[in-house]
Amino acid sequence: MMNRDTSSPKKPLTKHELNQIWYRWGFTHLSSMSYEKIQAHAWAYSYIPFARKYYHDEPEKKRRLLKRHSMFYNTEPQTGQLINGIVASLEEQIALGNNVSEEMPVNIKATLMGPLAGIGDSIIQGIVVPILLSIAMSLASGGSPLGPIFYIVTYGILGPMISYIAFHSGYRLGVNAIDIIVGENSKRITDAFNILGVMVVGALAANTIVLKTIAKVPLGGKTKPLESVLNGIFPGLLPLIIVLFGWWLVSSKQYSATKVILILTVIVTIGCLIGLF
Amino acid sequence: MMNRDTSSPKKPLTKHELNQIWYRWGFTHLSSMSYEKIQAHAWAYSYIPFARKYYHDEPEKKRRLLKRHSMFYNTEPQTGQLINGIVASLEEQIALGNNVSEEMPVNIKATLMGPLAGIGDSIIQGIVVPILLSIAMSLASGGSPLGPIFYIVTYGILGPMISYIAFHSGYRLGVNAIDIIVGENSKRITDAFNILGVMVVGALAANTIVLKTIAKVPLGGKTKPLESVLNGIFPGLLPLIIVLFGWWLVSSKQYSATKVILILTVIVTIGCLIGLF
Amino acid sequence: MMNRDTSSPKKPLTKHELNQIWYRWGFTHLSSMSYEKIQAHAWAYSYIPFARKYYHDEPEKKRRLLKRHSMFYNTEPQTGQLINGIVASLEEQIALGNNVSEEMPVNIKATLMGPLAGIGDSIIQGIVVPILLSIAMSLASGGSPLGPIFYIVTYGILGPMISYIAFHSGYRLGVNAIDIIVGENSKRITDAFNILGVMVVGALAANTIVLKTIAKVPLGGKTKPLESVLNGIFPGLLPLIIVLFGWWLVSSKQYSATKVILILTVIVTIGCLIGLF
Amino acid sequence: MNTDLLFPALLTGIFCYLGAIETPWLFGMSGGFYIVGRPLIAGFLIGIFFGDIKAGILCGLAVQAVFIANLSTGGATNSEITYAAYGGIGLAMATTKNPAIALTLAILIGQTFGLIFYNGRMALYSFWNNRADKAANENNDHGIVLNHLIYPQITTFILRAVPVFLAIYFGKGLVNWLIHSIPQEVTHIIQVLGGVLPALGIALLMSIVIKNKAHLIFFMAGFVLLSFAKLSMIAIVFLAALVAYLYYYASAHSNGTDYQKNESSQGGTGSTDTKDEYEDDDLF
Amino acid sequence: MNTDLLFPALLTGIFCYLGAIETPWLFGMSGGFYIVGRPLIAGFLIGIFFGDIKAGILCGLAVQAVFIANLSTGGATNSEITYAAYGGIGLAMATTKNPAIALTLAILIGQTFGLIFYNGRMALYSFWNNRADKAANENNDHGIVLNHLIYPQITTFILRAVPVFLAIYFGKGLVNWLIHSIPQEVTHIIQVLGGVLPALGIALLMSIVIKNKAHLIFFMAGFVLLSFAKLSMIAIVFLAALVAYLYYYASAHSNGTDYQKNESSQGGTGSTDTKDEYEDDDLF
Amino acid sequence: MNTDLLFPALLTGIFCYLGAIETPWLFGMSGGFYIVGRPLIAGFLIGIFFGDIKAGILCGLAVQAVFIANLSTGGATNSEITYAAYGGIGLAMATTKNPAIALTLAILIGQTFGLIFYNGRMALYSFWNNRADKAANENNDHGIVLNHLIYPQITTFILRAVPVFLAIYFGKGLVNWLIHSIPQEVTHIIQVLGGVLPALGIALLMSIVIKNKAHLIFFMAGFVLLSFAKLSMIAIVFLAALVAYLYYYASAHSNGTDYQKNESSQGGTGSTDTKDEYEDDDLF
Ligand SMILES: OC[C@H]1O[C@H](O)[C@@H](O)[C@@H](O)[C@@H]1O
Ligand SMILES: OC[C@H]1O[C@H](O)[C@@H](O)[C@@H](O)[C@@H]1O
Ligand SMILES: OC[C@H]1O[C@H](O)[C@@H](O)[C@@H](O)[C@@H]1O
Repeated sequence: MMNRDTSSPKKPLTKHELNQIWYRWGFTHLSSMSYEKIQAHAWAYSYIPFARKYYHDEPEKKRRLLKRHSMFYNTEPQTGQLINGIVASLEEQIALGNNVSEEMPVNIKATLMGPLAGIGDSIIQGIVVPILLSIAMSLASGGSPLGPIFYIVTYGILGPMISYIAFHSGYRLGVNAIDIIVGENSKRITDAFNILGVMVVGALAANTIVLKTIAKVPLGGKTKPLESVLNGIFPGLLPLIIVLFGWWLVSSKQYSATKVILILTVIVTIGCLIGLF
Repeated sequence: MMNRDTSSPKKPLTKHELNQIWYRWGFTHLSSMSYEKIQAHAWAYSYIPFARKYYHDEPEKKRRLLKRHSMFYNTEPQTGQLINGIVASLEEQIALGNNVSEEMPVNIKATLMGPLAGIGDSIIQGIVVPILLSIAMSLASGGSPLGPIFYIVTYGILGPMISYIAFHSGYRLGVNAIDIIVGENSKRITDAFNILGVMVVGALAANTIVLKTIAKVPLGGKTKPLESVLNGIFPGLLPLIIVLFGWWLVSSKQYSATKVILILTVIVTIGCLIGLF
Repeated sequence: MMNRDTSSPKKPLTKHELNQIWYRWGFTHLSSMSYEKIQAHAWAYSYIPFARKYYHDEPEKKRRLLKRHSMFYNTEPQTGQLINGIVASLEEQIALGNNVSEEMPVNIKATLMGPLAGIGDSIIQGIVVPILLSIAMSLASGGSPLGPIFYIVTYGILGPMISYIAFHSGYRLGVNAIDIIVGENSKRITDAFNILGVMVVGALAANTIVLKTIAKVPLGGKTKPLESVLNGIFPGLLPLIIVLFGWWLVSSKQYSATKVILILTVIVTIGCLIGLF
Repeated sequence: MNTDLLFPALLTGIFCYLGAIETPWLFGMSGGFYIVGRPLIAGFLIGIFFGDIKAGILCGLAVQAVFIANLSTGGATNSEITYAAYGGIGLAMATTKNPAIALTLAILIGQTFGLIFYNGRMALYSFWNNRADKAANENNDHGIVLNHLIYPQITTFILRAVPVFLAIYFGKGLVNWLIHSIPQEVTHIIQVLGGVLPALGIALLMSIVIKNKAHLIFFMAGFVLLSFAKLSMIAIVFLAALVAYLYYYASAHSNGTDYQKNESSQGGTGSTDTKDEYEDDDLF
Repeated sequence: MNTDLLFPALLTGIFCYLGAIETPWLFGMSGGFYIVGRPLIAGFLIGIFFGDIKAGILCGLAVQAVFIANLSTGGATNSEITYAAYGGIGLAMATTKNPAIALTLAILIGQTFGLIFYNGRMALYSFWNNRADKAANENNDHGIVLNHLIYPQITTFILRAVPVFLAIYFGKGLVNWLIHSIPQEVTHIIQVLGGVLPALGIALLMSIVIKNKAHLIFFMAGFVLLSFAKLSMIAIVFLAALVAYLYYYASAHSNGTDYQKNESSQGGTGSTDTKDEYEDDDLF
Repeated sequence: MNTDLLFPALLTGIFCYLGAIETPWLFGMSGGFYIVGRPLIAGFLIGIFFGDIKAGILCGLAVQAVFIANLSTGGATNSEITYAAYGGIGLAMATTKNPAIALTLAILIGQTFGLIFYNGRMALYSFWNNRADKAANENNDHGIVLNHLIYPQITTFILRAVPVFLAIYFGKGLVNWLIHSIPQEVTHIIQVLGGVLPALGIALLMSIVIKNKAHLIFFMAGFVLLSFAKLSMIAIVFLAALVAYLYYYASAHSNGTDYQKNESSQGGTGSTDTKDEYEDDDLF
């Protein structure tokens, strides 16, 4: 063990060690989440083997490593592995004694976690999950297990895959990845994904919200169900009105979810009582 | 009354007086329309209460006011209220003795009436009215009063609303509104509305023109109705041909409506006589 | 005949002589095609009457004309008539003694044949022919002659028409046509046609590839045909997978058509044997 | 005196005045020309007057289809839609209540009689305009009211309500006789023509909105979405809005750069953001 | 002791822990929150535990619809979806197996009890965080493992598995009594509400993705493609991708020129080509 | 001598020559390769020759589907479609008239025999080319005619009409025997293969038109509009035209500003207008 002194050339990370950093974070990113630190300690935790490899006889360096990876941190944990990849490449440089300052990983984490949380959340929670779920729900109609199985398989592959690819791309590109993430082109891609998201959310609204009126309207002597009249003009008009109203409450009025639930309950109750729904 | 001399500070227009200018024009814009003056005198008429308020003891100013608002004028009367709003703010400035020349309202009317007639006519007559009517027509099928009632209610709200919003926006923005109307961005918006209009008109063509052939074609021994063959290739091909032909007559040949009616009548007559339609 | 000496003013091409150049190429462009020369000699052949008209007593000039039009040449023969038109105008200038060098036609042929082959092949073979054929095929279903007749008539008009218009546009524009063909705007138009082509090819894939599975899946006790399950999620999923696989073989793996046929045969055979298809 | 016909004919005449472009009483064009003046609404109202709403609406439908894209720009009109609607539907309701008859009469009246009266009135109004001018010049408020509002309205009431009333009240017999002499072939031609004539209105609309021949592509897309994809007009309006927005967006960026060129070129991204917010204000 | 209920209730409690956002065992959020935590999957699993998969999935479907667009951003959540799913569906499966009951219970649990426990736990965790911090400062690897992983997980296991188990095991009677006292009108209201509540999730999604009011045009297009054109979600995703690409492309060119301005302006076409290849790398 | 078969076989052989890519008589490729050479047309014609148009067209349909995207670029071809069509359909019509047989034979012939003859002929033609070159060099018009037109056409007539005629006339027995020995499983495989093989043609088309992987988005949109939205090819062409125009427009503006940069920058709007009119000329 004596030949592993600081002057001896340290070896780069093996594929296995790299993957260890990836899956340690992949498993425990939120396992100690509080509003105060959120994903902070998952970093320290995922760098323990790394610390043992490079700094087993340099306790001060190890301490600095663990400290700088115990600071507040939060991003979307799957797409966000890109940052973990970049940081892994930087920490490796630092450990190998190359000319990279120890502030670098800290700065990069602070700079990138915001943008990646934004784009990651819109894509994962705004687009991928709702779409897969709505397909699964249509497959599950009547109680068929095909629906849940479909979702388990597809997201079970997709989620870890995104995580894996993001991490290794980050590691491969290193700091060059930053340009890609915060650069002009990235803004354009994010905007485009937003457009995609908005259209999909529109379809989702039409697909999942159900509101039918049971009122009847007099039409030339006879009465006709209002619902079929509305359907002739604009199928899904009531769900559309409801969702636009909800959006207005949430975005313009800044109402909380619980408040909106209460308001919707009141509306539905009144509507039911006066024989509208 | 003596304290209302020219030196005394005049009061700005009240909400009521402003609305008076709006609805006097809103009601009578075309009530004395000739090709010579079209909407000219509706201006003078709508400024009578204004003239009485500000110039009741300055007859020369009042005369100039009424004169400059008796000149040829024409625009789309609903969207065009934007101009009336702008001019109202200018006339108020003039009346209050602020530094606005009396040519200003005249120039603004002359500059803006053209562009606003263009965009207003395309939107109202080219998009809004045909769409509402075609929905109303589908609701009215079989003779149901729902159709006309739908149209009366929707346009009855929309028309005056456009007029009201346009007027008050104009008044609020004053001359700044001009940039918005004749500026580069406005050209782009107008162009975009045109694209919208063109697509809607295409749909309208498919929706309202009906022409079916009753000819039969021999097909492998048996005969088959030509209409069902055409439907298999291109539903609505005959209406499409007719409307493109009509468009060519109108836009390239510059034929009048009556001439086109005659030509279509001849074609239909011949087609019927030879057993085509 | 003595008055037709070199000093006498030569007459420009008549409409008939021009059309002769067009149809001589239009008929025989590939009639002696080898990989070595492809459309080379069709040029010489189409300039024989021209040579007789202008150079009947200048054998050296005639020889140079025929030689420079016997060089390797290849483009899409219908859209490519644009080049023939341009060259006809240049050769006419040369023959009339105007200031055009004899290298000009040669250079223009060499410069333009590539771009025009590219855009021409994508439009004719990639868009026009497959679309017309797929309409014809749907008309022919059940064995109706309407299908083939439809194709014969439409392409029989379209093909020669493109050829004719291209030739005469080329002749009219002369060298100015080059800017249009290789200029920036042309690149944009080509790109746009490509987009059109890609979408149409996507539809074509869905329209012509047929692959259905006969496997059954167990679903809550009973079994259900897998095909109807797939159809509920993504109609045409199997054809899509097959075509994307084929595309990957062709474009990334650079496999030959015969190789791909063999691979597909193997896949289908195995699939049939294990009861999948 | 036929009192059964008197009141319906009278009301039809009066509404032919109330639906005119120059009528002020229903908030100008908004409630007059654009609502009461539409053949569909005319059919509904005349149906009420004649006590047969359903027949009225069916006649209104037939006439409306032809005039769906009726245009009045710069004071000029391609067909006098109000005379056409109230004259044609009114006479049809007084006789056979047949929509095809209503349509034929409407076209005949709209393109001949209607246009003549329309242009005649326009000419007459120059006279009142002249007097309104003089009133303005003389500071005579009352004169303006009389010559801009009162006299012109009396003029047009006479020119609209009276002839339409007379045509229906006294024309009934003649029209009845005509209808019964029409051979079946002609009825068929009229029916086919009723389907074809909306093409004129559409063609006129096209000549207004299509400013670039390449935009025929958008026309075809709209056509195809209805005829092939069987989408309704409303759905197509929303899809067309999407296309229009993309068009707007594509042009925006060009102008964005255009603009920045005249300014100093720092802060490209920042100024794009401003643009984005700007769009909001203008479009909604 | 009711062993029939014991194991299903126990398993439901355990999976309420396994589906939590802070659970590590199934590759973090990927397998936990995003899979086991979804009500549809919860319904499937609870169905297996209670020996009635079909009823479980039907309950899962009802609850999933309301929470389709559940959001957890920045650690904050709008409703505690995991308590809601396992508590609501679990209790319903232990009693009537009625989807509407599952839904009502899920909402009640998710918005009250669930949120309180969630935020309580978040507060508690600061305590472990503090200790993990100190461990890092002291180079104490083991301390990090304990305070980042072991202790917090024991905490949350107690806070999730235990109450859900108790609620199902002992709450069955109460819930049964409640269900039978609900008047039919209320059941109807709950049913209607179940259709309306997904609007909340959608509205929250909208407030995230719609950054410019004009983009409501895209929302409407998506809505219309489903409601009028009856396209499926998958088809719409592809069409939306096309629209997004056009949007991207339109913005690309603007920036293209922007960029070239700072460079020398030769080789405009060449640099566009580079751009094109660049697009590939980024998008796929 | 079997005269019943003689004339159909002869005509099929002759049309296999007339539909070849190198045939001049029907306005070159336009009427030859692109019309007579298409399997659908071949089926129609061979149906006429054999007196059973319907069966001919059904065979033509099966073969056409596989070769819908047949390509000939730069003189090279991926399968000899004309031999395939006339050989395959001809032999099938002479025997069972079964479309699946026609398809199998067409593929076998097109990919082996056909490609060999095609490339063999291409090689032979170099000989005539050489002589045509010399003729040009010697100012020998007649030599050009002979070596560009007459001799090559005789060559190809021999290489196409003769073997196809012989194959049908004398191959009938062999093919009949083969057909009856094919086990049912193989027939099934051939049928499935017939549905799958068009994928090759499409894949080749894709490799031509898709120049940027991101453009797969447009491919998917086209696919989805047909498979999900059930639109017809024609409708999709028009919608694709709209998309292409938006793409063109978005690129236009970029270049618009590009261009203006080299000019003086006054009159931005004016020059855009010119652009617009320019578009017209180019696109139509
Ligand atoms: O064109 C502007 C305007 O002109 C006249 O006032 C009338 O024809 C209106 O219908 C039109 O809107
Ligand atoms: O917003 C980023 C990120 O914040 C927290 O970690 C959680 O709410 C995650 O679900 C979310 O993705
Ligand atoms: O590629 C250009 C051109 O090359 C050859 O002439 C043939 O393959 C044609 O089909 C093709 O159009």
